[in-house]
Amino acid sequence: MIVRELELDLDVFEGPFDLLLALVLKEELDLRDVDLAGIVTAFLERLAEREELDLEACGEFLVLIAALLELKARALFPGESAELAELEPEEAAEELARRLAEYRRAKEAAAWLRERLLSEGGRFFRVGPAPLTPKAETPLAPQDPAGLAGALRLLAEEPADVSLSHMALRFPPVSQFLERFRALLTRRSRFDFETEVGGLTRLEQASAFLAVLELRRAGELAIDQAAPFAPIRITRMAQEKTAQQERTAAWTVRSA
Amino acid sequence: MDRPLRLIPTDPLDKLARTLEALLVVASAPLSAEELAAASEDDTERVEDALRLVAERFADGRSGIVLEHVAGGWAFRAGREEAAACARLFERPAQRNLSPAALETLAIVAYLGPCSRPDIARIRGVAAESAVANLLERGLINEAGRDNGAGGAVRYRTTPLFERVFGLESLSELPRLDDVGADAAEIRDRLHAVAEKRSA
Amino acid sequence: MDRPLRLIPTDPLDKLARTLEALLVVASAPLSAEELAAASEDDTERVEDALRLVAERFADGRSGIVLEHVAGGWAFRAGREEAAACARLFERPAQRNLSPAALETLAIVAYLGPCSRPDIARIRGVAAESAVANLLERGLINEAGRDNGAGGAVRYRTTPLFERVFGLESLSELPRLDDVGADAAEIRDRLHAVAEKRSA
Repeated sequence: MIVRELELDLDVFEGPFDLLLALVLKEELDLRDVDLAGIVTAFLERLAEREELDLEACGEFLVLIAALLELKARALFPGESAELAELEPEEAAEELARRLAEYRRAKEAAAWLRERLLSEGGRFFRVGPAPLTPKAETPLAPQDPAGLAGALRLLAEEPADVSLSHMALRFPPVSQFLERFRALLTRRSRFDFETEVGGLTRLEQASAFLAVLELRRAGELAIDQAAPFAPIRITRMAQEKTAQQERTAAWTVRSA
Repeated sequence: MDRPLRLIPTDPLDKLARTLEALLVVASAPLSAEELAAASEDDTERVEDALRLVAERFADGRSGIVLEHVAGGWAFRAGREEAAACARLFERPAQRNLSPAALETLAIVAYLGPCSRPDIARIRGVAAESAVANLLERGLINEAGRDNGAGGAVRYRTTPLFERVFGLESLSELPRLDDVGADAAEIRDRLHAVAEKRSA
Repeated sequence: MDRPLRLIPTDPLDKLARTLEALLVVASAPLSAEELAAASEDDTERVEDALRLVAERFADGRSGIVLEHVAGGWAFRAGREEAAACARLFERPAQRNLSPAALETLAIVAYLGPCSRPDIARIRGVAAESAVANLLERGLINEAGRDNGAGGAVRYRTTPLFERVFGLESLSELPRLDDVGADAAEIRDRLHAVAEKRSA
């Protein structure tokens, strides 16, 4: 299964995955309009048609879709990317472009080699020694034992850390908002979500909202909203103290 | 004073050509003109002249054997017309069925020079273990030290067999991939422009 | 009624002789007349006739290549007059250095005592097949039992030749590696720990 030949039928795009990638890279297609979940579904459907699991294709797909998700996330949070990653937006763009160009170059080179292999298929030659040749011996010059010690020392050397910073889209920890809202709810029985998160970045707001959902799941608060886009109202739920403390402990462990 | 040479009844260049034929038929890899000169105890220029004589003698069509310049040296191979018979002899040509993953990995190693498995994985976006093991087993790549000289990842480079299988005189015969390069520059510019717009 | 055959311009036996030349130049073992017949899709008798044609073409003296009939069948060899040149080709000067892969593998076996190929691969982070095969062929390591008695992987240890090449009276004369570990067990632990980090 060849991932880049995956046929897609999305609202804004119809054609092979490879073409979609090219259009996105050239910004002829706005990634914000592309339904990435649709691509995932198409891939899974194609995968299901096959009898066996194609790990190679899965790996390739995962990397491509992850790159697209990263790009889309950046597009959805404009102006904040600088705070999100250690890299400046220009550096991040540079890095992404470099990686994608390198990937495409490797594909081109592989295609050339494949053609070359086909055209050179008629060339046969002997690999290895001729049938009637005495076996050649190449004696080894005297060696220094220090070379052995040196080789082993190098093997024992700590490897340098590989930096993956350019890959990371940092989300503020949810736990930070859990604590903050719990503290708030001990002082007040209700508050408006928008008012509390007003000054924050959109990513922080997203994290804060996840915290609210989690506290609701734990039964610590109730959420209500009069209408779509109306203010979200948070209300403290009356609870037994011990149960709440237990859950608090559980959360601290899970979000650490 | 050249007298002693005149005692040799045959054309000396022809004699040298015969020696080269012998060397080429027993060699297990292409031999450079220098290696041929050293083994035949003659000078490189004369070896090159004699090689032309050998090439003529085995010109495609006249013989089933062909002399070719490949992988930085000279070697005999079977003529293309005899490919079908050779294929029957070998049943499964070991070097020919390369998977797309192996070809991509091979391309990266050939173009980027010595590079490590993590390098390859970074570019291909998938782990390179099995492709690398496959290429090593076929003798198309081999180890070439480690990253940073020290305890880094093992690097790989293509072998002379790679050049032979792909019929290349040397790696410099690989085509340039400029078109893609230009494309990349364009993409980079556009991404830069967007980045500036967004951070403004 | 034979008309169509007359359209073939070359002597078909000559064509078969060319095919045999090609097969013999790519073969790595002598080929019997039957094998040659199967590969050239012709019959054995005609192959034998064509072989006489090839033998003539490469008669000693005319070419540096000679067709020889040995136990297993037919093969090309170098002409006797070219024996000296061929000997020079094969008697390469002593190799000055071991490849980095071979040196690493040898260091592991020398310092850690008998170890198996999986062991070596785990520490080096790459497959050990070719490095081990190379050292075995050079006689620098040899087999020393198996992991966990019978069923396990073959273990290797260094040989007396290894000690001679490295100028050591015994393995206890290896340079100390106190900075890595006090004894083989400690060094092994350290190498495993680093290898794990490297592959992470």
